[in-house]
Amino acid sequence: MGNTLMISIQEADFDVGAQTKAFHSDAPKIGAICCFTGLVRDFGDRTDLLGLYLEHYPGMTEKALEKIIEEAKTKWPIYQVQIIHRVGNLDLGDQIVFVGVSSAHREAAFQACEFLMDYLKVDAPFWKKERTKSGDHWVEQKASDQKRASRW
Amino acid sequence: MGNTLMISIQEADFDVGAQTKAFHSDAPKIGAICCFTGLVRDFGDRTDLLGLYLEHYPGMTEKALEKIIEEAKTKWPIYQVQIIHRVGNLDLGDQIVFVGVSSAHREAAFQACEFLMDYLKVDAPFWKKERTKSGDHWVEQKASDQKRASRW
Amino acid sequence: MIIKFFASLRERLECEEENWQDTEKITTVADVVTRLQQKGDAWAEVFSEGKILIAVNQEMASLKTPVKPSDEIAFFPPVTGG
Amino acid sequence: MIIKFFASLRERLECEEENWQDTEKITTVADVVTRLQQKGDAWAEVFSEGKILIAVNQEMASLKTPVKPSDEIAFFPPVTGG
Repeated sequence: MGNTLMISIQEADFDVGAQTKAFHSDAPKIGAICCFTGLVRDFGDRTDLLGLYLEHYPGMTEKALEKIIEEAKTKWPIYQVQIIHRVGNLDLGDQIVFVGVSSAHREAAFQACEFLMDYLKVDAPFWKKERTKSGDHWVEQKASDQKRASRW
Repeated sequence: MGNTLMISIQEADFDVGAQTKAFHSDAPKIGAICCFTGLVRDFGDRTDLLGLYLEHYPGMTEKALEKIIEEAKTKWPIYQVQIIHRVGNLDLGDQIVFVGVSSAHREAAFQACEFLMDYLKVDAPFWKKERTKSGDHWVEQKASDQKRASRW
Repeated sequence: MIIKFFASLRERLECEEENWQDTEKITTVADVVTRLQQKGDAWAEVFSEGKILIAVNQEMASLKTPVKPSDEIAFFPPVTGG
Repeated sequence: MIIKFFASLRERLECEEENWQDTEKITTVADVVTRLQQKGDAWAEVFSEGKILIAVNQEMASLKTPVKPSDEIAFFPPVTGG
């Protein structure tokens, strides 16, 4: 089983196509690639959202993500893992996060990818601030995110 | 809720980056894109595999996939669905299938994408023939695929 | 009435498609199968094995499904795409 | 000893980082919090509210976690990335 992992915390945007192609270096051992992309979304009940500001804890973020990836690797037979998380100012519709996983099997790729996203949301030190027309405010953690992570 | 769906049965390869970008037309309503790519994999116990030949039932394939997508739309709040399935001769490492789903929420995108792959495997009329050094033979359906589909 | 065969069935029967004009006594898929089984040993063998899926007008069907002269009936093994 | 604050804590305390030379009586995270609470009303208020996460040397920690003079201690609200 390969051990390749790529973690990048960056202000720049990312290219899902290029990320996906990187997984192909393990072909034909891999049969499945599952990729998740998160975007800055407007909320039904909030029409004044302009975008987000993303802060993180440099150093700890990378360690926390490595730990989550190691945990995923003990649970599923996966090859490569790629995590990209953007920080700084993001606008509506911008890409925020990319999590990609390759495996021989589709079940492992799907499960590990969803697990990584769930744990990233509760264990990695990122904080979102909503920028709105009427001012900025920090986003509160959702109980549903804690619940989703605890099911694994 | 949007209703866009794209189904393509084709011999040509596809570009995951271009497919993913198509989802962005719904931004900023969408917050999550989950994409699955299947590749032609060599099996641990079969070192003589050269590739696959994929046959399908033109007309029925499209109908079967539309039906699976409609089913997914009744289960989860999803926007766009894209399914691409290649047919004809494929080599080791080639992309076979792409299933992408966008939604406001990550849970819906993940679940619907995995559901679509599970049902595609048991309900869509595709047949794989393995091309090996010692001859060709049709692949048998796996009981595990039936089981995975029946859990939804 | 169009009868189609796919994948391993197509190869074993050496037949991709039949087009029947005389369908007077055929009212269900079971009648179609009965006539196909009479076409020779390979046909009798294939249709006695089970594990054959049926579609009528490109929708999954069963032996009991009614058929009309204008229908398209297909026989194929369990699917293996994805 | 480096003390870091992130996100809403950083803004409410108007402080990003402290660097303490005198850490003689500090042996656990709880001792760090006690000293921070004495820095003024805003500090006392923030650290009485709960819902604060702690990291020691970039690993999640608790009030009981032992600390050394060379450690980096961080305080921040529940995370909201992804």
